[in-house]
Amino acid sequence: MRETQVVTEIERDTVLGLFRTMLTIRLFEQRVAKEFRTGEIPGFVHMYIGEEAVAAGVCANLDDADYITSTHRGHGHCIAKGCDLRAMMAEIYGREDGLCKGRGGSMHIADFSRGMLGANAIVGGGIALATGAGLASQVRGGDHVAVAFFGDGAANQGVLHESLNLAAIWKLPVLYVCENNGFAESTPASYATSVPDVASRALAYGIPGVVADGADVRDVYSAARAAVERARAGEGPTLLEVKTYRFRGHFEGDPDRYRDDDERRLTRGNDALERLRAALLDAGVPERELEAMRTELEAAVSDAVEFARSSPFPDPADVGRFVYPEPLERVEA
Amino acid sequence: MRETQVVTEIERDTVLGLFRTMLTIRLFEQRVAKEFRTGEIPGFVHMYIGEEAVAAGVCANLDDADYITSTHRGHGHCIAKGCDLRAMMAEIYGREDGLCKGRGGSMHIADFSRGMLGANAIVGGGIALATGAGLASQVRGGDHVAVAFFGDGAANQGVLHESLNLAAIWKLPVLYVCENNGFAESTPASYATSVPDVASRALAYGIPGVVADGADVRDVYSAARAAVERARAGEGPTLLEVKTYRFRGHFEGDPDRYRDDDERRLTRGNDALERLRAALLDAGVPERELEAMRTELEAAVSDAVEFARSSPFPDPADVGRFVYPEPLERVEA
Amino acid sequence: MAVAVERTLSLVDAVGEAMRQAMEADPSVIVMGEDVVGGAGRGGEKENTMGGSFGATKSLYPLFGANRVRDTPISEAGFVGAGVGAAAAGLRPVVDVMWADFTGLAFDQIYNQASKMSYMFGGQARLPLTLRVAMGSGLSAAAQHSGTLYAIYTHLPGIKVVVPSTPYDAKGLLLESIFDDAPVMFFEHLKLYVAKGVVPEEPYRIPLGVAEVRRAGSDVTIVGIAAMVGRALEAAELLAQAGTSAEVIDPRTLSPLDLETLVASVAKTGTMVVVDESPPRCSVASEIAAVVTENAFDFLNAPVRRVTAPDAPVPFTPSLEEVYAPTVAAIVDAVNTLA
Amino acid sequence: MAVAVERTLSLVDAVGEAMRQAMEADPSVIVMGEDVVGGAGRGGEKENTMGGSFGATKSLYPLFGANRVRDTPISEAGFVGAGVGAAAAGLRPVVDVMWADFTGLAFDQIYNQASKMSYMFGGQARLPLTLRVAMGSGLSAAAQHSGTLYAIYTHLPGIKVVVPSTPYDAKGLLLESIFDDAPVMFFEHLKLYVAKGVVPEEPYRIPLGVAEVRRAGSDVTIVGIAAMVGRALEAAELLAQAGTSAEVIDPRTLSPLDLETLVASVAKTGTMVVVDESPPRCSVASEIAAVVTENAFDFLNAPVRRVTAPDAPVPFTPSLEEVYAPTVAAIVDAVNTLA
Ligand SMILES: Cc1ncc(C[n+]2csc(CCOP(=O)(O)OP(=O)(O)O)c2C)c(N)n1
Ligand SMILES: Cc1ncc(C[n+]2csc(CCOP(=O)(O)OP(=O)(O)O)c2C)c(N)n1
Ligand SMILES: [Mg+2]
Ligand SMILES: [Mg+2]
Repeated sequence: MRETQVVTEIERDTVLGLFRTMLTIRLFEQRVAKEFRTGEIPGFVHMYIGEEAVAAGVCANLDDADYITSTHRGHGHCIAKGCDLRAMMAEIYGREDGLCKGRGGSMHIADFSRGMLGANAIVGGGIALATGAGLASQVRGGDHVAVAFFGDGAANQGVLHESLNLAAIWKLPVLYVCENNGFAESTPASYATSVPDVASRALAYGIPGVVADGADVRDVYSAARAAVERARAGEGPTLLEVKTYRFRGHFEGDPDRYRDDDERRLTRGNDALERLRAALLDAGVPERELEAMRTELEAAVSDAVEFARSSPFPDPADVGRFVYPEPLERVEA
Repeated sequence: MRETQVVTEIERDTVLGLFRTMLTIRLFEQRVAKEFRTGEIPGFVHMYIGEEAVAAGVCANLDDADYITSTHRGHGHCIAKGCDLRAMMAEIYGREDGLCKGRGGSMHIADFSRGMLGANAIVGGGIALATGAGLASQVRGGDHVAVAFFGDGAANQGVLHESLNLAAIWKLPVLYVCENNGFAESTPASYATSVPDVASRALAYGIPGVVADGADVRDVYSAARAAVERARAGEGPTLLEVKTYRFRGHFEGDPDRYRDDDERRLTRGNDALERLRAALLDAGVPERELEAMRTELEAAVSDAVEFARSSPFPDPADVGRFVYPEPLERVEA
Repeated sequence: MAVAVERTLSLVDAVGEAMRQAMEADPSVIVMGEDVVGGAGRGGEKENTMGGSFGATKSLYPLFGANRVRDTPISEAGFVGAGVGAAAAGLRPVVDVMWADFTGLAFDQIYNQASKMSYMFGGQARLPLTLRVAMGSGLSAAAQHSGTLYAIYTHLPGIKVVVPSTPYDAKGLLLESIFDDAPVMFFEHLKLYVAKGVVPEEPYRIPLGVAEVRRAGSDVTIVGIAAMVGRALEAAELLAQAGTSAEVIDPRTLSPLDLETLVASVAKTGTMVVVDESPPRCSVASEIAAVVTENAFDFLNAPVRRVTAPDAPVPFTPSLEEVYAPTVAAIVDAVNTLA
Repeated sequence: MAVAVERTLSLVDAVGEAMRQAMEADPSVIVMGEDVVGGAGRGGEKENTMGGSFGATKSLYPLFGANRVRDTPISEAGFVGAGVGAAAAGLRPVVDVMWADFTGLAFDQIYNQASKMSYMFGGQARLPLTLRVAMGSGLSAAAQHSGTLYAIYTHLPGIKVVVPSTPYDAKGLLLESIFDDAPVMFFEHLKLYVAKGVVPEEPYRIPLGVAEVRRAGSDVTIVGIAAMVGRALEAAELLAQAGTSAEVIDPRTLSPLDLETLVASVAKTGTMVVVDESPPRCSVASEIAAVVTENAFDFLNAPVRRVTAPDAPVPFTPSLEEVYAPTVAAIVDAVNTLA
């Protein structure tokens, strides 16, 4: 149904764009992990390092008017959907200039102006929301799609069943992307999930179920493209499972004792970013171009950290604000 | 995997037992429908007429130490699991001698002494409960099984997905019986369910999914027997879908305008009770034996109505009783 | 002299009219839920044969069609969650969850998603979602089809809670709810569906957070919620015959709550009875008692009396159900113990 | 002279010990939930690497094995419902739902099934189910990992609600909860997990419905819930320095509630402040205010003051979270406004 693409001249820009997104995520995440250890970042952070190909490959098929919903491990989705790094970082730091004015934090970054309907700390929490965003698009008659990102653990939530059925009978323009990194906290998917491929559950709804290789962003991109095109054409939802790899613990600070060093090494061997870099070099992209990109992005991430650290904390007097939407005048003012 | 049985001498008793159960349900239900029209029965009643083969065929494979959970359309399950007709009828009438002392009514008949863990007015409400009863059996190491009865409409509740997955990974001794009568209130299964056979959803859990013909109680019986044996042997759960037929409206009083007379006629053509009667006569069972059974059961049902009507209503002073389990001494007293 | 003939409607029809007028006014309003059409996909005479459990939506499908009026599978979490997502994406969904008790299946979507979204996302989310539910005892529908649950939703910041007691209010409050940008739980009491009241034909809105004094009085304030407003009025009538002048207040919305009207009344009467057909603990009756006491302690001659259901689920049998919700006699008694 | 060395344990370990002793005492006690073992099915060193989010269950798997200590998939409705069914079938399941907020996903199973089963089935059901959840603000865990929700469960007839504030109480109350035949929601406050307290080694039980006077006083009664007990004690200390003698009461269980102890205290002090880190409306603070006022009106010199969280979800950022739960200063202020 689809083929892994090779790096040809014609798609050079696309692939470089994927690389750029993935590298941005990687650098952003590495910096967050580092800053988290300083104690300056409150709460919990869940790193997306190793899984960049999923967000990048899927979101490259979307524009601002398409919707996504995300997870507790959501920084990558935000970046791939175009959120501003400064405002993201400020949110992670709990500052007034954050995307959610510091009220949400890492697990609740949202940017409605980009169709990013929120990271979600309820496992499976974004699945029905994306279904509803797809419904909104269908009701309005546009060709915009919605994407729900969720993990292998989330795939055992009943709301997935309900949402897949609903999307199937209404042919909603929704892409359900299961990021199967093999674990839900410490619990292996092989223990908790009754079938080897979450994608095979599509059979229960009469919709396409596709497995893509998360170590190969081009595979993810192509699979997502087919599903997005299908959705835009009014042909309904797809369940896309990406086999991916969580390089770090469940959250920063997780001793990760349910895996051993060999396993972690093996996992890190499947680095989509490294592989793509090698493929780009093979295809003749000059190394200095990639290095320049890295330098530029590192600077952008540093700038984001600076921005975040210099942004004020919310005023304690405002603790009761935003419980209900404010009158539109005030919001627009 | 199984064959429809013929009525041989050796299983004559079993088949006559099935007939007896089905006829009891039919007569009980007809009488409830009739008495409901007098206004003496409070609340709502949902008739099982036409679906008797499911409860009878499944429960004939169970004993008192096995568990079932039921639905809003639960009288048939109660009778097939051995509940006392008098105490059932008294419950439906809301009387103190009812199985639940009149607190529950038609939609909440339960008899824990028979492993009947309750009719349930939450659509899909019994599914997780039966899963838990199967878990209890497994933890204790017995070979008792649990059966969840639920409708085609309930099959779209997320808890089914969660329960099938849980039962699959733990190999719980549970039989999930979907009574597909084609409608959830007015909503056709063909509209609301993304696949023609609910049983095909078993694929998503790596467990057997079986379709049985609800117009043929021997087919239901055999399919259930195989699944119950599997469960008792520790091989895990089965999803059994029975295609069945709701002869009456969703509840007594439903104008049933989403079906036309032709459809209702066709539906009633699939009467498992009539078919079994014909088969029994064909196989040489004397008609007078069947008629004697009917007479006897009619009397039992009449007796149950008498009993119910002469039972007192609960004392209003007791409105706050039974919210919490009472100390065991008092219960046993 | 021309006599203006005032049109009367039942509460269920008033609610239906509000939905129809909202859909006429704004194409982003959609309606969904189990059997809100009926016979979905069957076509012809077999379609649109339900209009919801009580017929509230029956006028909608012929006017607005399958794109905007949708029967759902029995998947409360899924379709309520889809309503939340659709609202976040700019629609104004009106979701019928049938009975308040069934919101239990969608509670995560309401509590963890809908109620928190505005706050958690720093005010950028507008969530114009309305959830309609039937509630209340009185039909022998037993424990899983009779709960009120409005106390639970009143506990949740970020949700508005509406409890109309008349057809007039139901229409005006539902229109307001649909066009409010916050999620609203709209409770329709089963026992109020049928009785008719005057309802103007044109669309109108009643602001959320404004109580209505149903009967003026000077000796005692009786607050009634939903179906209990009627019982409070009956009690007031009996009390009047015995020489006690009761003021009856219908808060109409529990969140926001019109504290001012309640305090002003108690400042006048000096005593208050709150009638709520929910179980007592952490109930709206308790909330009103607590907040009114905090704000009007010096006016109170006696503690605020709560007249509630017992601390029990709703029983099936009529002999128990009749004494479950507060009776008129219980209200009168409570007032008399204050004197 | 022999000095008895008293053993101290953290609350999380006290809870773990209670589970272990319950499992030793009764083979029908099982424990399940997400990651209560950790590394399920991995074997060897990789298994039993979690013991729940906070390590409470880590001693159980090695002792009782995979039949009685089970990691579940992320399916809160499914495994809580299975717990209800298993309890109905005679087990005593202790189900870890991680955070109170996640009970939203299982709310139907708790509300429509567990809480109503005894009543609805006329008393024949015994449902010895215990649901353990972590709750509370203070870790910047944000809106979906910080809610208290005990008010909601206190509203539900048929559920018991336990809110320990010390390791000693946590152990005794959890043992009692596990052996109670009604469903119990057992709330463990995140901020109380680590601090140690004296906990006897042998099993013991503390009856549900008996409050504890944490500090005797004569001028004002301060009621604190869970982590708020500590803040109430701190406030009492400050007040003492300023010459006000505060009595601090820890209800320990909210359902049943020990009204007698509360009323007795207020009869002595004449004023009461209730400290609750939940949003105010229909809260336990409101309930206590209402019921104490109803029963002790003549003793009260001022209205019962509720000191609660604002009417808002829990914010992420420390600058807001710090002022979310009632502060010691807010408690002192509230007491001073009563004077
Ligand atoms: C409803 C709910 N249950 C449990 C949790 C606790 N929890 C947070 S992340 C997580 C594991 C999620 O696994 P998966 O869906 O595979 O996503 P991953 O972390 O692997 O990206 C769990 C159990 C939660 N946040 N929400
Ligand atoms: C959770 C829940 N949602 C909705 C309802 C209302 N309701 C009662 S029966 C029913 C249809 C059930 O259909 P199905 O499961 O096919 O069972 P059947 O009535 O056909 O036996 C509905 C929607 C309910 N009781 N519970
Ligand atoms: Mg995972
Ligand atoms: Mg059906």
